[in-house]
Amino acid sequence: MNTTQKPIMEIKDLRFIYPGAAQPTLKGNNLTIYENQITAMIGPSGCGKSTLLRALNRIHDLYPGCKYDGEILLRSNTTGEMNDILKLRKENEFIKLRQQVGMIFQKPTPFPMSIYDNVAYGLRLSGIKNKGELDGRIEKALKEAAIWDEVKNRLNDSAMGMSGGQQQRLCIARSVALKPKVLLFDEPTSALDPISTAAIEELISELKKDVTVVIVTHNMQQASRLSDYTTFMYLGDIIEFGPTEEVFLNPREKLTEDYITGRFG
Amino acid sequence: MNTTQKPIMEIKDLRFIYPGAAQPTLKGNNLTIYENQITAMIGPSGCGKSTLLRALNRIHDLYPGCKYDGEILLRSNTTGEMNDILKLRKENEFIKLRQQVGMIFQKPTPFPMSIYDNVAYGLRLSGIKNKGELDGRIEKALKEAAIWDEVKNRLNDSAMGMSGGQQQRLCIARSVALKPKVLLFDEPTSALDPISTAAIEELISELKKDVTVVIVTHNMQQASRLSDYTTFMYLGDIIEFGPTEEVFLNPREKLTEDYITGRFG
Amino acid sequence: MNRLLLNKIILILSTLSAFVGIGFLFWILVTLTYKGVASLQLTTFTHDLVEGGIRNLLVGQFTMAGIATLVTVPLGVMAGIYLREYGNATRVTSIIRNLSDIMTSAPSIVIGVFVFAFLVEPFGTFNGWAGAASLGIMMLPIIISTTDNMLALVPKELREAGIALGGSKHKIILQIVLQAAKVGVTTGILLSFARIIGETAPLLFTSSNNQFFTMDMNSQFPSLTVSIYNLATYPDEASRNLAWAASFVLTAIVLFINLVGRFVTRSKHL
Amino acid sequence: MLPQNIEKIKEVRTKTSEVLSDLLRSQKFVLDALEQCDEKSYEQAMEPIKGINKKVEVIDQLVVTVMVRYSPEARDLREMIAFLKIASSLQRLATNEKNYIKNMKICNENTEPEVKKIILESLSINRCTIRAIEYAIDMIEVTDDKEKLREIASRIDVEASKTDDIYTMLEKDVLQRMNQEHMINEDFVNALKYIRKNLKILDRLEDISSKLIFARIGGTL
Amino acid sequence: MLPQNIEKIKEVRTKTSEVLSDLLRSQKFVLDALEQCDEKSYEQAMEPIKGINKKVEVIDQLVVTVMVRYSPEARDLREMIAFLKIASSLQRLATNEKNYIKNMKICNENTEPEVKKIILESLSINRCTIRAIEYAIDMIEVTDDKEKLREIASRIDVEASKTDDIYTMLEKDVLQRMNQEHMINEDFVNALKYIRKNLKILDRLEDISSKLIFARIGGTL
Amino acid sequence: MGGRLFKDFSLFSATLSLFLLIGIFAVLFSYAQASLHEFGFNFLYMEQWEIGEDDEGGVFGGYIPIIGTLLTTLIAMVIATPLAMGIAIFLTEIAPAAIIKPFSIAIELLAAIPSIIYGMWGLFYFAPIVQTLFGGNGVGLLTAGIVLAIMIIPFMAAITRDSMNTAPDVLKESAYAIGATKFEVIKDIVMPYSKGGIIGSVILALGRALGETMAVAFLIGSVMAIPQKITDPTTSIPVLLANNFAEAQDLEMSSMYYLALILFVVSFALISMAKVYFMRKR
Ligand SMILES: Nc1ncnc2c1ncn2[C@@H]1O[C@H](COP(=O)(O)OP(=O)(O)OP(=O)(O)O)[C@@H](O)[C@H]1O
Ligand SMILES: Nc1ncnc2c1ncn2[C@@H]1O[C@H](COP(=O)(O)OP(=O)(O)OP(=O)(O)O)[C@@H](O)[C@H]1O
Ligand SMILES: [Mg+2]
Ligand SMILES: [Mg+2]
Ligand SMILES: O=P([O-])([O-])[O-]
Repeated sequence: MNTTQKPIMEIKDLRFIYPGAAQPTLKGNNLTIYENQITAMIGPSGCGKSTLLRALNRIHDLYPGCKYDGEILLRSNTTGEMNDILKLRKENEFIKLRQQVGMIFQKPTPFPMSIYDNVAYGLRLSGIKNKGELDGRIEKALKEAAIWDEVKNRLNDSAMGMSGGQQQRLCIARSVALKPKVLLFDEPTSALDPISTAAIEELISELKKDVTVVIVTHNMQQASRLSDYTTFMYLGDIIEFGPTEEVFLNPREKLTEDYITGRFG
Repeated sequence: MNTTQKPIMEIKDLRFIYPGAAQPTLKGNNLTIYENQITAMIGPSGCGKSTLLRALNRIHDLYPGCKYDGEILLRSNTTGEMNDILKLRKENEFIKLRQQVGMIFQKPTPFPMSIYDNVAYGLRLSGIKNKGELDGRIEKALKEAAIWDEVKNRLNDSAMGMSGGQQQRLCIARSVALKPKVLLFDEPTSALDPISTAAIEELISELKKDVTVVIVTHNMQQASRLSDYTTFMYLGDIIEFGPTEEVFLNPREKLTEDYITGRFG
Repeated sequence: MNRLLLNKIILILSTLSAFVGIGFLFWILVTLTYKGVASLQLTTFTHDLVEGGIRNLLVGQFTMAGIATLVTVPLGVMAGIYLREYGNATRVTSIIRNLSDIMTSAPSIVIGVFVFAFLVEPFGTFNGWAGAASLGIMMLPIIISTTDNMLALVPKELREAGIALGGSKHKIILQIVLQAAKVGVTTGILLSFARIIGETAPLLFTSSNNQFFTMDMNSQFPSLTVSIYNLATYPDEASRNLAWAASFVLTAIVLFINLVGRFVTRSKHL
Repeated sequence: MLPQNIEKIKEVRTKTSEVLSDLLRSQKFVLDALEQCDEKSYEQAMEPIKGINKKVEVIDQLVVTVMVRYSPEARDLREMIAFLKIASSLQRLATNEKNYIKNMKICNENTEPEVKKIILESLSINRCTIRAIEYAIDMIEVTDDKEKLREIASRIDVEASKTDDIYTMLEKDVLQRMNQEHMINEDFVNALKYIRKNLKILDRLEDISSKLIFARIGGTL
Repeated sequence: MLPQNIEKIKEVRTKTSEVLSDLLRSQKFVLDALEQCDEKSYEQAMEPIKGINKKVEVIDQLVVTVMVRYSPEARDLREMIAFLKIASSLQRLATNEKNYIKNMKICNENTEPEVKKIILESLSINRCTIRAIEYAIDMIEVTDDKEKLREIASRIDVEASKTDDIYTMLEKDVLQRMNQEHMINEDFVNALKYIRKNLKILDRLEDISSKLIFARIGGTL
Repeated sequence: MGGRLFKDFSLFSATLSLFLLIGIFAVLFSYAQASLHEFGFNFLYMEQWEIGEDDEGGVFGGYIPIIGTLLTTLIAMVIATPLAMGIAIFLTEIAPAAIIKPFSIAIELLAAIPSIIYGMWGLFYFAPIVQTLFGGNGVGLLTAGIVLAIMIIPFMAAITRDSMNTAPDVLKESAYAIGATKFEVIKDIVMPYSKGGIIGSVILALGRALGETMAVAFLIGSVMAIPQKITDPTTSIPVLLANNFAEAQDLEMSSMYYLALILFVVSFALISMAKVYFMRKR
């Protein structure tokens, strides 16, 4: 962990209120996401991990009435400036944001189409129509997601017939194909068996060469072995943030330590 | 782990075939379950852990057409003899068996009735009608399941309104109330958050004073911290069985070692 | 042991009732087939009612049901989409959803009465449009609620995954959510078609019936079901036999569509 | 956290305390022996450290068990690693102690009075060692109070530097005397050398204290 | 298992190998020095062991990292614990080596020929040590082949017992000679004592080999 | 933008069904005005249905069709409910796996057969049997009730089975695991668990029976008379509408609308109730 790491996203005093909720779910969080690093979020159920993660590509805004306060800065590719994504309003701005900040969910979400089309889908949305270019990008993405060998002979089969672990890797390929800057994972392996889990973890740790990863996980071992930075959240607050080894070996806060050593609650 | 441990169940050359299946799911397993010990079963998904567990109280027989081969011996309370439970045929024999060998499932299964009635249900079935005796047994069971304090003031509320962890402990209380000799757990915490999980684990390790526990788990850490004996299964075979510490520190089989160290498949 | 005996008795009774139920099905189907096949002739399909055939009736019934379907399906599917995708569980959405559910089970005769009031009475004559309209009104809520229910089965993560890839909402609805629910929605449409094709009550005084072959929707329109009702009550054997034949054909069509729907659902993986 | 786990961790602490107590007893016997030049006491001093190797093995095994069964994290992990390291130090401590006792047998009725005097003077080092061991035992008990831990650790350091000072003075003294008498007395030199063993013991104790700080407060090993 | 984890475990092995190689170089220099009575070589021999303490700290830290981040089990856990223990042994090895070199400086141009002869004879012990270190390094490389591991371990044991025999012979020799000449030559006694340091090094190497057996084959620590 | 248009069209479609419902209610209500005005709530228990001189005015009371509707429905429910429960229990808890599938399909097909077929079958095959067993002239309350029962049984059984199937296997297994018998599991676990769904399905079937036209039209006899015996012919609201609506005039027509309104409101209420139960299922 050297010191040349560059922030790619910065969360400043972020408050978030779900529509109709009396209390804010996030209460003024500050966090820096470093480029090409894996940042894990851990914490007890309901502490707001998913809420924070889902703010990072504003997927919350699918449902009306969510209130944000504070700033979420994302570094621009072109200018290198940090722009506040909470300022976005128009649908095509959102679309651009989400192409840069992709997301993978707990349950694999293959679209009901062929394997090929699953990966092609996002590419087509982003305006790529040329068959040759599509083929190339799709092969590359599937290779990056370490699933090419398993599917190359059945690209036209339905994606629904794959195993859970394969589906999850396909979803990763689908996101990766868009060359996002940041990938958000919300408990990507909690629906998978240990062997598929290992494959996904390996894949994620490979991915960080090209993208920045933020991962929410219930599994502390997973956070500790996979991530470079770890954030511990509790009741809507970020209690501790630091290099993973520090957080797991020398947590600064008693709350973090109690959680990590299983003496919580 | 001293040498005075007495077997309470013994599985001998057990083969099991699901109705309509071409291949046996269990292919001649041998295993000894020791009294007042916790025996964990681990192994990759689909290796037959649940199948073996569910043979131990013949819950398979709810669905017609299952074929057993071999012996499953259970020590009799009265005579101390080991009787083959695969010889049972009559419904009331099954009922008696299941009262001796209880079962707790992955998802909590509170019955759609009050907390009190949930625990009373099994007791009433077993013929206890006297209100005073019921009250006493129920309080005792709820205490043993470490949930008395949380529910004593709302025994007449519906059990459906409790949290997942509480529901699971209620289910344990319900089984414990019948004073079973053996309790079978099929991934009892995989639907729970880490904090509820810790509470259930503590409870199980308390329970072993009074009952013998067999637990299937996907979580190897759980098996290693909770159990006295561990069985590793693979493709319907028991690959290794021994004291937990031995299995996790010095596994005899390479397959076991690979699985435990996450180098599997 | 008392519990065990009680257990036995109840189980036997349940089994018995199941066989009674299935017995009736057999009884109905067997008599229907027996009478129907016996009364069927080649001319039954090639002649119109006036000549002792059901050609015009089949065409009329399918025309009305077909028009109803063509109009209702887009409306119903779009309504279902609104309820599930845009409505966002607001009060209005849930009111519409509930009322539409209730409409599903509204007595068919009342719908006939309603349509009569504004499509027959004002024009002074029974007409095919009125028949199609009453069938459409019967069909609409069914399609709305199946679409709604099928869309509800699509995991919300699938939509979010689409959005997270940079799709706009209506594209995701059309290209992914509807795709995922395709089989269910199609089955729903098929089944609701099977349901209205066998309806009689709403047609009695909307389309009424016509002995002759016609495609003129502005006049009384031939209906298979209404004809069955009429024929069955005629005293002559020939009419009754034709009624049996028509019933057999109708039942065969309905059951066939149902079985197809079932088959489609089974092969769900695209 | 499962109670059995906490039990096991406590057992590791207790066993380590026990070994330190053994050393303490041994040190006290040696002190007695040297003060009274009582040869029997040397034997007594050897007694408690005989079992230490076995006990250290037990500690190692306990730590392994905790690691295998409970995959400890954070504070628990630091503690287990620290105790594994401490176990190695304890073994060294026992060896040093044994050597010291063996060597100090030179101090008996036949010992030259001058040498005896030096040895008697060196006994303040032993007293420091005894105090330091006592502190180390105390430290194992303190699991949460960081202030207190740091305070005890600094007391151990104080004892260690006191012994350094004492030794330096002793050495100067001896050299001066040898200078005055223009001769090199082998016995003097040896006595100094044996006394230095005691300094090593204090070194190890400082080591143990720093491992305990790692266990309880954190940092790097 | 994540590749980073495997990397880290390999790094622990490599670092341990490195330290052993340092010791090996040092031993070889000492051997040269003693064979040729070349004082400069002593300095050279000191060089490689200077950095060992630092390197051992790095090993410790790596093991801690693996433990924190990967919660290893079974073979991996055994290996990490073994290397933590080995790290402690390496420190001791380095100390022994240092002492040995310091003491062996007695062997220079001015050394009495008789003593020199004993020392030269003792050099077969050094050769055994060198071989044993080489074996230990080999052993670290062998991760899967249990037969080979046991074989190498037994070779280390052989070297250790050979040195014991050699030393016993040397001692008998010296005593005989002193008996014949009816005098106690301090230099002889000291030379023997210093040579014994080398035996300690072999002791430690046996220790390391048994820890590696634990890591790779299992059993108790 | 396409998105906007898409959304607006979907909103339009959704409100359409709302307007339809309101429209039906408004039409029925306004056309029933004349009768409502003339007879008010007395309509409910007036027995006469007499057309006045020269087709002018007349006295119209809904008592007979209302009673006929209620009685046929009552008979149907009394017969259908236990049988449907039995079938549902058989399908969820008793039938061996191999039978469940074909049996369920059969039951569902039975539910899909158009009502007019039941009517015809009932008229030609069932009425004679009722006549020989219970007397009367074949058509009448009892025949209509029984055939209505046969018609709603598969419907009720199918929904009840679906509700019962929502009781998770593990829940049942955990009851077996503490020594319950099959009947006890059904009674204490499955039924309470799916209580809402079962009650809902009964009410829904009730609503169906009330509004059923064709099956009853063949069998009830269509006589404007109060039945004295269970085998007597009478009429019901839907049947009266089916047979006489198109020819009715003025006040009679309005009274028919009044009847339709009553039917509509009652079934609306029943179905709403059923929905509440379905929603309370868990
Ligand atoms: N759509 C919503 N509307 C209102 N409140 C919500 C919504 N989603 C979540 N919450 C609340 O926000 C809080 C944080 O939820 P969130 O899903 O972020 O937790 P989490 O840390 O991801 O938990 P888990 O580990 O269970 O996924 C919870 O108290 C939850 O009840
Ligand atoms: N009812 C059944 N009929 C036929 N085969 C079955 C049935 N249930 C399970 N199997 C098969 O038996 C094998 C073992 O299943 P089992 O549920 O015992 O595995 P498991 O070890 O418990 O796996 P998991 O960890 O996923 O729960 C699997 O291959 C599975 O497909
Ligand atoms: Mg979450
Ligand atoms: Mg299982
Ligand atoms: O109302 P019907 O079902 O008889 O048309």
